[in-house]
Amino acid sequence: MNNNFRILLPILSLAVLLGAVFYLQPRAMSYFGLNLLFNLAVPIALATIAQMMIMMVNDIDLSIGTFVSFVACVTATYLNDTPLLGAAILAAAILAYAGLGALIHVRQLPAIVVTLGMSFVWGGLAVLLLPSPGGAAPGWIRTLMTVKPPFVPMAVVACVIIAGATHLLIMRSATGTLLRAVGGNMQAVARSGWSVTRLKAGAYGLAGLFGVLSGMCLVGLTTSADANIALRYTLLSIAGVILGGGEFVGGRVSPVGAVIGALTLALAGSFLSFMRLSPDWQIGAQGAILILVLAVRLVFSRRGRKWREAKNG
Amino acid sequence: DTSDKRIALSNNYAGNSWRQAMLQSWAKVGDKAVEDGIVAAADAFTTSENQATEQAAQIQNLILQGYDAIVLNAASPTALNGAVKEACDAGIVVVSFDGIVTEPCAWRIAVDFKEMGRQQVEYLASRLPDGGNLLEIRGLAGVFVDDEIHAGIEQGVEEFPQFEIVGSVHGDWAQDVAQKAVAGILPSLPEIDGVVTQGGDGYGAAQAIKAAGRDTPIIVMGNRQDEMKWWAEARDASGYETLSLSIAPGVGTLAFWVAQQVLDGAEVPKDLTVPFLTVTQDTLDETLASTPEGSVANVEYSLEDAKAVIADAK
Amino acid sequence: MDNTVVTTITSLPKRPWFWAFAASALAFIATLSLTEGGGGGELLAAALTFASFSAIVGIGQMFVITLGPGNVDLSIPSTMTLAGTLSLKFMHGAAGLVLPGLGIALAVGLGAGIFNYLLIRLLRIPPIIATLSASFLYQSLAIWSNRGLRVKPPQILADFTTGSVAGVPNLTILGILLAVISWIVLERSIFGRWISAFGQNTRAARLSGVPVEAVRAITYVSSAVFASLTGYLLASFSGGAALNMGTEYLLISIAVVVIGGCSIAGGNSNVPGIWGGALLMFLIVSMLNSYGLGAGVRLIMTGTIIIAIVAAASGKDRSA
Amino acid sequence: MQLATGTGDPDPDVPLVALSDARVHFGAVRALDGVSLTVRPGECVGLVGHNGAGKSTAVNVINGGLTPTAGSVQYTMSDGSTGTGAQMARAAGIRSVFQELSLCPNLTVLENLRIPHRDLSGPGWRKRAARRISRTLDRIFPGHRIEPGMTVGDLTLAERQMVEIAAGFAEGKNSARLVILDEPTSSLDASIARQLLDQVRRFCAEGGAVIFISHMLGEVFDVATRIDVMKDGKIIASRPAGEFTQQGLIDAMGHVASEKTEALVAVQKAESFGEEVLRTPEGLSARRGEIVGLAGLAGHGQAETLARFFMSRSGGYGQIKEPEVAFVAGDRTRDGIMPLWSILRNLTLTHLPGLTRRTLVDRDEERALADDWKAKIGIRTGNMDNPILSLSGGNQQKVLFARALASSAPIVVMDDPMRGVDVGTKQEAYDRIRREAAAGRTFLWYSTETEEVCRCDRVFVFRTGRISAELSGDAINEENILAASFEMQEAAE
Ligand SMILES: Nc1ncnc2c1ncn2[C@@H]1O[C@H](COP(=O)(O)OP(=O)(O)OP(=O)(O)O)[C@@H](O)[C@H]1O
Ligand SMILES: Nc1ncnc2c1ncn2[C@@H]1O[C@H](COP(=O)(O)OP(=O)(O)OP(=O)(O)O)[C@@H](O)[C@H]1O
Ligand SMILES: [Mg+2]
Ligand SMILES: [Mg+2]
Repeated sequence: MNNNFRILLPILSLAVLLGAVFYLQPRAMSYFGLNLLFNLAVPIALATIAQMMIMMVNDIDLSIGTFVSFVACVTATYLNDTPLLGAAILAAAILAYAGLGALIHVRQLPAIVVTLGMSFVWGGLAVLLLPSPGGAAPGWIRTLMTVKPPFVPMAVVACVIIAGATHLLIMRSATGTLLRAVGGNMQAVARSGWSVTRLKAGAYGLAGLFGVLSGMCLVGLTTSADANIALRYTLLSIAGVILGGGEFVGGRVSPVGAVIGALTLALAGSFLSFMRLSPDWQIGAQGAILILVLAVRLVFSRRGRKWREAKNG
Repeated sequence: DTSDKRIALSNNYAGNSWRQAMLQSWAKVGDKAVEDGIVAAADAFTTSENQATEQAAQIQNLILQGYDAIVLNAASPTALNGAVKEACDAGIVVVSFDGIVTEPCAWRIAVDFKEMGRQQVEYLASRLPDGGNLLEIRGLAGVFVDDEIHAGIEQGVEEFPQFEIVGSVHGDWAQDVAQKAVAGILPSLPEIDGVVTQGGDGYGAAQAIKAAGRDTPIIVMGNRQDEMKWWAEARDASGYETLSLSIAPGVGTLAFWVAQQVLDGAEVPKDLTVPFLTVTQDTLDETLASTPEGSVANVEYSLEDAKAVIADAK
Repeated sequence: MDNTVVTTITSLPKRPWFWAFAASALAFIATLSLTEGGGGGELLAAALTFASFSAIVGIGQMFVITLGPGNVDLSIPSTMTLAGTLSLKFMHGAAGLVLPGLGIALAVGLGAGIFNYLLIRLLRIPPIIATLSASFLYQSLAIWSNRGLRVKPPQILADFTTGSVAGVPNLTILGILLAVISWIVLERSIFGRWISAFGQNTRAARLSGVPVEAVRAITYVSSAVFASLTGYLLASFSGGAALNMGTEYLLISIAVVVIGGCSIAGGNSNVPGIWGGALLMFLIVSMLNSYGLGAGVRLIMTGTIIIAIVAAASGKDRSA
Repeated sequence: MQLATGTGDPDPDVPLVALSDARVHFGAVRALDGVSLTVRPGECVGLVGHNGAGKSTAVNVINGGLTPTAGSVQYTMSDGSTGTGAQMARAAGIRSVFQELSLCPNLTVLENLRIPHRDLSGPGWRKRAARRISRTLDRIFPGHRIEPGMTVGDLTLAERQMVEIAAGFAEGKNSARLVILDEPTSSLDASIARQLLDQVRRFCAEGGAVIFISHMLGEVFDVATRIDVMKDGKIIASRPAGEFTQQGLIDAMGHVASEKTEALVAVQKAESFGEEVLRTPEGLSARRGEIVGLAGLAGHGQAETLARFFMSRSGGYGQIKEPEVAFVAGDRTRDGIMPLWSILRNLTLTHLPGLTRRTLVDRDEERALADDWKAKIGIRTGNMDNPILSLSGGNQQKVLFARALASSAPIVVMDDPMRGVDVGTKQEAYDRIRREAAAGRTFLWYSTETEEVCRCDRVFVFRTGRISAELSGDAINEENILAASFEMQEAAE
């Protein structure tokens, strides 16, 4: 019950924002328009899912932005020039993520520090790979990202697939349940004989995997990479998870919400440019709109709280 | 006739004086053009962080809004190619300047950043024929402009082998970052004879060197008013001489006129170059007088200037 | 007597801040080994000066981070920029206005802190997003108010921020003073207990009579005030406010807190570690620059060193 | 319906688990100091002892969660083979219901079953899990209102405890053969506790075994076939339940339970109370020096009423030297404990303003206060600077008690404060409450134990979030309370 309610808010925010965008710019209400509105949200959605995997086990990842940048650099160079080597590097990066998860748990390190440190490391590797912007997207990724399915644009299809697949994986599957349990009550999981180290490594590994997908998607859209290409994703992804109804601790996350949160963030940017504000205030308006979207939630979460209070007496 | 055409400026960063001067020049020239009925709109759009992804989204939104031309200072020469291609496919004229894009369908108003780096060393060679030790202050790692200017400086050092770069730091094009980085590396460096910069970091370097109690070397400046003022004061006090060079923020207005010309049906080559703005010992007072306090030396371009630049390129 | 000295020394590595200072010392020595010991005084003075800025914002950030998961102040950079911009514009180089200028800067901090808190409290926006959103507004305000024009600070203020007493930079004295006060507040005062209780279990704190809302409000306000003070000092120190002057302090403020050994789960803070972290962040970059390493390698090494320090410092038992 | 009690017919002579001379040391603390114990099929072992005696530690050793420093633990599988270690313990069908709840509040009831029941995976696991848990819940707690799809965080404490108990008894790949219940009834009201006791008896009758830990000796006598008494890490007596008397048991545990207590319980005359000091919108009221009880079935709004009252009398924005109310939490981890702090700091938190001189905490005075209360209430620790989490559950609860009583607040709100406190300590606490009340303090006391409620001067019975009866004087008795709590349900049935 409660879970369903949690997901209603993000959906509502998105719907309101989409309505506003359509009102300001009716042209957006088309196959072409929807694709333009949402296609750059696909890599953000993937990065948000990656962040969600980490937040699911009560950690936070400050390196996802630089990691996606690093992946983008690998994709635009090695994966394009020597696909096998490129794939091996990306696989190693995922393993590195999993290893970090294990290390963080075994040595009881604060994840925020380790990932902060890793953000420098990934950033450094990216700069080494591409000191200057360049590289090229492998053709197949480019094709995949620009394919035009009938009726519904690729961006929307991709978001639905991402949301659906991760929902099945995290919310429905037995393994996903265990992963969320680590966030809810790690001790209980350990007491039942599960290896929390392995589970944490798994969650981090999944984050790495979705980070890799995000980077590849991004290059598919931009056609080339640079070392700073996705720095913003760190904050965007955290904001996306929260907008989607996730919480920092307690394993309370929602993959569908996360994807919707990412879409909302992307849409908020578009909404602003349709408003044609003075450049002085365009940056401030980004803040204002975030505040507004979250304030809309307030009305509903107030009601939600009352409802819960009434229920629990 | 372009009186019903709408032109948009897509800018990826507003967080420094250079970009602010650029936006102001744009507003000044653009508003005038709208008033005069030359174009229907000249709107400026800016994103918060210097990020290609955000700018790509912005360009896509501009496409949706149906602008006829997009003037672009790009966050990345390549990472926007996808969005730029989409714009071209939608029949929109794309003109990039300062931060140019490599997508062939777009126009480029380029500054020879490499030459800007090389000339700094050349100037130092004219001042210090015996050569000496150089400190290089770079910009933001991984950004095109930084790499280009750096390459130019390296080329200059090759050309004038009497110079050696003994230290290199990243100042991220921010005064305080440069000051901090220079202060950190100075203690381990020998005597410095010259400082080569990327613009806007000279004042910070001068401060750090002064704080370390060293003699001020020849610091190549970047046209910031505070730098030039410092330079003028040092000149009056002790005859300090140096050179200052940077790209003028007003280049955006040149791009505006180029876009207007393309929309007007004029035949414009895809690649145009503009000279960067150089301030020498002789022009210092004059430039300083015309630069608002705390801003950047600037020139704005007119339709005639644009036509001249186009004609030159043919 | 001897015994206590020995136990103090052997228990040093267990102190969370020990490793930050140890690593700073190593970086310092490594840098100087390039010049066979020359320039040590210079490097130390520079480190102390620049670490002061990071330390002051770091202290504010620490107050916030101690409140527990999800509490981070992302508006520090833009608060710095806004405070620097408005106060320098107001003073416009006039020596007589130094104190009113400081007042303006602090008022900016106060306002920003209260605004952040209201977003968190009234609109119930998670702090990370509230401060992020607010930071955009502050940045716009700064742009709107002065368009990035660099106004020179009054000479007397510039002299103060770059000056020193008996070889110790004024800024460092100020930074240490603030650190000592914060340390007393956190360790000895009732307010420190309350922050710590808030960070461990907000609900239980409330039920134990802790005025949690006041604690949270004061915490966010002090973070913003520390940021605005730093903005004022930094702008005066570097010859004017720039729109991007705070940018790098976003990561630095978080880094010095966590490197210094503040438990990120909240409820535990550690003031000396802030200075350790601040010195380290400066000295690492100086060392790697001095060795002529490129940006890529430098970033990688910085990250590795940060991780190595927490790995070394993480005795499993960190309770206060 | 058939209960899951393992396969084949259990041989009552082969012990399910055998502990021999197990020792566990935490630093200087000898939590277990040479414990030998065997549990056979069909047995229900009642494990009793004072707070910190080592009961929970023994549980953790038996279920394999803790490896003893010395001694051995051996399990016998249903096929007769033996083994050691946590994995073997699981394979042998050893299940635990822990004192500190070990559910994940973010998961649903059925998802929580997935954690201990490792065989739940693959397609259709949700359906199987839902069936498994609801079948067990129906069987043990008929009339419960728990759906498998409910999120655990939304359940009341009692409901959570029920889920956990059900998970312990539910069938699975390795069906339950020994279920360890560590204070399972501490947050259950009487009727549900009775359902649980019935289940334990049934389970043992069908060949299962149970270790039952409780401070409510009545319950232990009710179900146990054998009672083991622990004291300071040792088992000091182990006899069939019939050979103990309640008093004998208390004596064996080493507490001097005073006969005088009954006298102290004597209810004061209404006239002797002071003026009315509180009245809530729900209709709850209390006078100075009065002990007001809140009764009713668990989860009918008592805790919420208390919390609301507390919030209304204490501010989020300011605290004065003399707080109006102090709170004693029942749900320790959620509402009470500061996990990173020492015992000392946990104890003095509420009274801090009184210990503060010019905003600085007077540490000598703080220590004096803490030492004073350590002695008064008997907190079993060598050093008040030890972390709070090193205390046993009952001792943590004492610290929370002391936290509130040490303050100068004229009203003390207690949310089931005796949860997990041993008999002797309880007795002392009752005395203390009585004395404080006589000195003019007012107590609002919610308890799941009718016996405790009966000690109050006035009782409000709650049903579905409302006050259904106000009892005072002789009217306060189990019958009336039960009648008022059940009225509607009975009418409905
Ligand atoms: N953060 C940045 N990212 C990308 N390009 C930048 C950035 N900052 C400046 N540039 C580019 O560097 C060139 C020169 O601008 P510069 O940075 O020197 O001005 P500035 O230093 O920011 O001015 P000031 O320091 O006075 O605010 C321009 O091409 C500009 O677009
Ligand atoms: N992790 C630990 N670290 C240090 N001491 C511990 C730890 N766990 C338990 N102890 C100590 O071991 C002793 C036995 O604790 P245990 O929890 O087994 O008691 P208990 O009999 O279950 O008490 P209660 O009835 O209060 O739950 C106590 O003195 C306790 O303080
Ligand atoms: Mg600059
Ligand atoms: Mg126990």
